[in-house]
Amino acid sequence: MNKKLIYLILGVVYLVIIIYGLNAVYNVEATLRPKEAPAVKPENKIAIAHTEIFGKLERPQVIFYHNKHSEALKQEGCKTCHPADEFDRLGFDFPKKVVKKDEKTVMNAYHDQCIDCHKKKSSENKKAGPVVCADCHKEKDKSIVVQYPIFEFNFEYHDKHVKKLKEKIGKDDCSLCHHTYDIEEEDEALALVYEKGTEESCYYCHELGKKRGPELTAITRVAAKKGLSIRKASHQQCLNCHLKYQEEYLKKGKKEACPTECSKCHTGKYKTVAELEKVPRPARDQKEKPFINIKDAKLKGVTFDHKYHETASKTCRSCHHETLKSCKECHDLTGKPEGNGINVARAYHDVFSEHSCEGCHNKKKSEKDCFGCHRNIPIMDIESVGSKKEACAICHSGEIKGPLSRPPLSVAKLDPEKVKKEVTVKVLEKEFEPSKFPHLKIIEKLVKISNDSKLANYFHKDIQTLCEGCHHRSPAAAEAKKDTPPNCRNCHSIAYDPEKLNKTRLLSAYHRQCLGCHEKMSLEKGRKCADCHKVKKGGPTEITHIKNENVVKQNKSRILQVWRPD
Amino acid sequence: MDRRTFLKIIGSGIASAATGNLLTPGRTLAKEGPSAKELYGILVDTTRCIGCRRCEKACAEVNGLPIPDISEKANESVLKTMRKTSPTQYTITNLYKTEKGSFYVPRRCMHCNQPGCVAACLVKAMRKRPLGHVTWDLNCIGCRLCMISCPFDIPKFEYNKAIPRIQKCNLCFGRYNKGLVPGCVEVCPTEALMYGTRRNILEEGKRRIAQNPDKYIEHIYGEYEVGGTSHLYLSSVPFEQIGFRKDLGTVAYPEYSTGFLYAVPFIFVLWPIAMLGINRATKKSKEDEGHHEEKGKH
Amino acid sequence: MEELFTYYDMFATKGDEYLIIIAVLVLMIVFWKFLYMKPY
Amino acid sequence: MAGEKLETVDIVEEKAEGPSIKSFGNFIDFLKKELKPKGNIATPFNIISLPIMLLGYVFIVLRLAYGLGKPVTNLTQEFPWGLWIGFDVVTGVAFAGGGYVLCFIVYVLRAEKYHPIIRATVLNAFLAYLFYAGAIVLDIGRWWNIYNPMVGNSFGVNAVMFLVAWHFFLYMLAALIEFSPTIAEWLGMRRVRKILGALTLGAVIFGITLSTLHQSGLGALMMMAKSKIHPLWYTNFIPILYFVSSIFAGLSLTIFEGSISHKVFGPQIDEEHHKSYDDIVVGLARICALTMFGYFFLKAILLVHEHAVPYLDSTMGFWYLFEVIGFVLVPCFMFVSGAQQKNLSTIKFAAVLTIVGIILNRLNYTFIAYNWYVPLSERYWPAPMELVITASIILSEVWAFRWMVNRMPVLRKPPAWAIEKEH
Repeated sequence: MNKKLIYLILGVVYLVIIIYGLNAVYNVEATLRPKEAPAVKPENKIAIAHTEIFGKLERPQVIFYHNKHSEALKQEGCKTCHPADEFDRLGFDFPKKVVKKDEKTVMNAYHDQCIDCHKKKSSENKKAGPVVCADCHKEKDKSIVVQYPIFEFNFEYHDKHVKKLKEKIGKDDCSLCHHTYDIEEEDEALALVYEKGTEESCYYCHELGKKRGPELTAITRVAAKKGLSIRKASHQQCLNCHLKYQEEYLKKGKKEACPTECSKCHTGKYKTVAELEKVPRPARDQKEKPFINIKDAKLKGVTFDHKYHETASKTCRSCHHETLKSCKECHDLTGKPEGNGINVARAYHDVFSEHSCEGCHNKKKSEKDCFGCHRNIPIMDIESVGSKKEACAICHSGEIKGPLSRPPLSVAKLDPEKVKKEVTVKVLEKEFEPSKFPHLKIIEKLVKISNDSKLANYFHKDIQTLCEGCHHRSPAAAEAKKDTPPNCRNCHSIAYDPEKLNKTRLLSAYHRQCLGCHEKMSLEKGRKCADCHKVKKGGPTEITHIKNENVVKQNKSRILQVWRPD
Repeated sequence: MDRRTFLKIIGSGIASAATGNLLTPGRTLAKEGPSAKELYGILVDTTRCIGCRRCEKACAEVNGLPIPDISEKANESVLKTMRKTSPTQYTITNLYKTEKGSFYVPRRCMHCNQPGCVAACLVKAMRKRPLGHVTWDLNCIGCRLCMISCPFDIPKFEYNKAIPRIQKCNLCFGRYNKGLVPGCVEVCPTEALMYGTRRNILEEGKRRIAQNPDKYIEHIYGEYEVGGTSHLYLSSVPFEQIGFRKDLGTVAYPEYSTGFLYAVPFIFVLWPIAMLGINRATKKSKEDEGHHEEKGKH
Repeated sequence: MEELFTYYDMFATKGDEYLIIIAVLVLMIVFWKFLYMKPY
Repeated sequence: MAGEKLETVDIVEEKAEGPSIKSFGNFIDFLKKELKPKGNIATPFNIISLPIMLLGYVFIVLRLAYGLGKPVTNLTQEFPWGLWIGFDVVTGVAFAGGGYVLCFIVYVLRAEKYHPIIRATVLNAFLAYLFYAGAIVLDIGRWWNIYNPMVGNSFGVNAVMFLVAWHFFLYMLAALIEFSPTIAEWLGMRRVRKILGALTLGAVIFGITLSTLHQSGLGALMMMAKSKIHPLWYTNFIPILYFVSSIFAGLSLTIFEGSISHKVFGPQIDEEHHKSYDDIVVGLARICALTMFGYFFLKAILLVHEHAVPYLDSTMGFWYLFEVIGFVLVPCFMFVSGAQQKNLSTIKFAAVLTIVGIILNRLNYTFIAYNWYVPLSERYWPAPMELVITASIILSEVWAFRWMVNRMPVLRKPPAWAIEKEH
């Protein structure tokens, strides 16, 4: 009897599991999707995780509220938490002292310094922070990501600082921030020196991760030994100064003058080149228009408008990638070790480098105004065979020029016979009215764009250059009629040939040329069918002619459509 | 093009081999071999498709299916939803928004080189035609194993018909017999769809990748997937972002059922022998043999 | 470039399988004995 | 149930000497007589089953008129196969496995002990094929073409399905021949009985071979769904798993069915069979236990072999473990303990568990672990009509089974003349 009962219970249990299981299994898809971590905006919080030391964390990371602490410890000042060196300059790391970077020591260092202080406060029965694990290591903070946007000390800031400091101390003294490290000097205390005209970006020496040339590496190695990463160095440099003046100002009862809070500098807002164009660039007695002429180089020299390019870029580093020396000091005709074996030709012409002329110009060419045409034009690369060699002469003129700019192009001189005002395209005329192609208007637009940009204006030497944007692949040299570029139809056949797939047929040649350009130039007009095609009244509704008979028979036949068509 | 030339091109590799000889001697070798029976296919360049859905309309016309409305207004609303091919749509275009911009992806039967559906069909209603078209026939019994066996879920069944059919793209087999390219290719305004021998379209695809390495990812979907397909896809984002499965592997699907199919003859031969043997062996002794023999037949 | 080929040993699991087999054989003896044990 | 008893009693007397069929005419009369229900009709079983069956037939008509889709079935483009294939065909055939296993034991291994239940089991297998596998006619969309693979409206010899179809067909014949002596005895055709009897062994061996192939063949159908079946279930050895599982599935059903028919048709069964019955069941239980033991470890090995172990820690993983442990390992040990202490109720319960497990396993392959990644809205779940039709098919089979058992010497001793022959 009770055996029956057992079976009954067992059966019920199985039944329950089956139902529950089926339910779970049918909803499994919901669990397949991963959940993304909540991104919080860092208002002066600091996430303490040190995964580089601990790897996978046993307890959740700690979210540290810096403001609270700095408020609470106003009187005691920063030194209570941060170490200070012999010149009484604060090093902004925490905990004060970490003998060696292994899990145990780092953990203890943190725990000691935090908890001791908290304990002390509470013993002095002041408002004190937590002392229990879970109060700092909060489960809810587990997946929070606190990331400060990098701060960009652009020319505007630089200019401000120069002016402000000048009126403070009467003369401009770059040594307040800038310094170089004398690698020969034995005594480290004296090694840090300042000499006029050697001011450079902090990054050169303090960006530890980056690979450097021989002489800089020696210096960066020292910086690395002191753990002066760009992050630490700049915090030390800026904050020490800021805090000093901060105190003064506050004594004077002014509102705060210079930022000391994380979120004041790390705003995540960046100025564009255009916005910074007016700002004067730091003068370091650089030439305005140097004439670059390499000794016994094959090509003629190039006049380089350094002043213009200064305003065209955000930092010096975007060209002077290693030091503020001129290119040829490291890159010569054959390439020498300090130039990392890169010869001067490549230094200027490497299309894939951010620091070379070509590289930067190519980036410009792929901006929306230019890319419409330039998407089809092979990049001007000395390695590439495709590029037109006569283009070299545009830069390599060999004469020391005055203002580097051409007279603006104009459509005035164009012969209206040769250059049609409007072209009507008749492919697809069965379905649509022939579409009107505003040929001249387009040229005018292109001319305008070309004239507005200094770069374009300089390189597009005549209006024919612009024609090649659409009338591409026309071998100018071999053409009988020079100034009449070929029609599309001359190369692109109407028929579709499955044997020659790289030959675009006319229909798609038109669409890809027009649409491609309009898309790349992100023009709103001319992206929709109706912008070019007007549907023909009474035109055929069918766009194909021949059918697959037997399939049609299957699909259309009466008896197969029995009772319930979908 | 006119019919004769096209037939010439298709009919025998000789024509193409000749041109191959003249233009690029390097290609002669490649041209040899079974070029007379060479698979045809379509190269789909997802970076070129502009989502005009003309291929869908053409397909519907060519195969006598309900004609879709491809006016711009209709397209906007239609392309919002992710669609699958259906009994009334052999080809559909979907819009995928990725971090490299949004891409239109036309999908239809991939026409595998070794189709699972063909291997699965017990009446050869699904057939792989000599030049690659995978077509369906009326002697189908509707077991729907082809749908199970298709890695791309392409064959669609008309559940709501008393006399249903399997519906799928047939690479315009009828038009091909007339020497024409598939309807979708004929009307494609940007040559996002390109029809040709599989070798040629593969070459073309590789050419494009080689010439604009920053535009395309270095992978042609369908070159090796499920043993190679006649539809090849180019993309500028990883294929899983535009609705393709990357876990299908490169083994032709029929391969998976070989294990069983090869075993059948052996079992048929060995089992009976073994049975008879055992049956003999388990006989008791001589005298009461007959008795057992009889008893065995109850 | 998109996906790099990585080598993996197709028969990596064989070792474990053999271990299981051994376990099976051992267990089978026990099982057999158990199966034909006299009812207690 | 009382009705059945009444019914059977008078048959026993009447059947002592077989009917004498001289001409076709009186064969018809005989058939007419036999077709008439005997004894009480208004048994509870009939009262419940009849309406369900009739409803089912109505729905079948609907399906033929309106096609497979809604409202009749919930099949979609994602789930081409549902309950009808998954349960009726695949599972039904697995349950029919008892037929060939027992034939192997009795006719090939000559384990005479199991002789008394062989006829019932073979009949059961035969009807299972006839009805469950017959249900495929409903499921395939273009059913009027069903004969195509047979008549050679192009033979798809490359297809697994082709083999399965033919094996179904042939195995039905084989099973019919195996069973035919009983029919002959029923009709009292002595000579025919002798001839058919001579055919038995051949039919048995042929049948076993066929069963081996299509039991595994049903698994092989799923081989090309590699990308759709969850990696825990998909292996390259699905056919083997199907074959092995069909053994204990069939035997479990035999045990289950036996336990019922012993209640229902009690009076038909003679004393010695009654005595030997417990022993038989225990023997079957042992066989089940052994095969399940093997099956379980096959699963374990394949799990490792297919690098599927990591998947275990997931919803599907738990479902898988539940299937493998809850419905293979547990019943396996129940069989063992049942066999040890000759405890039939344990064995029967284990048999039921096994049956449920097999159903789950087969449904996993057809629609639970198949396309497991699609959202709930697109998942397949049997429609009420599907369920009713399935139920009516099963019930029809039971009716047919009962009808034949009541009239033919399936459980009861063969007529005297049939036995006399042998000595």
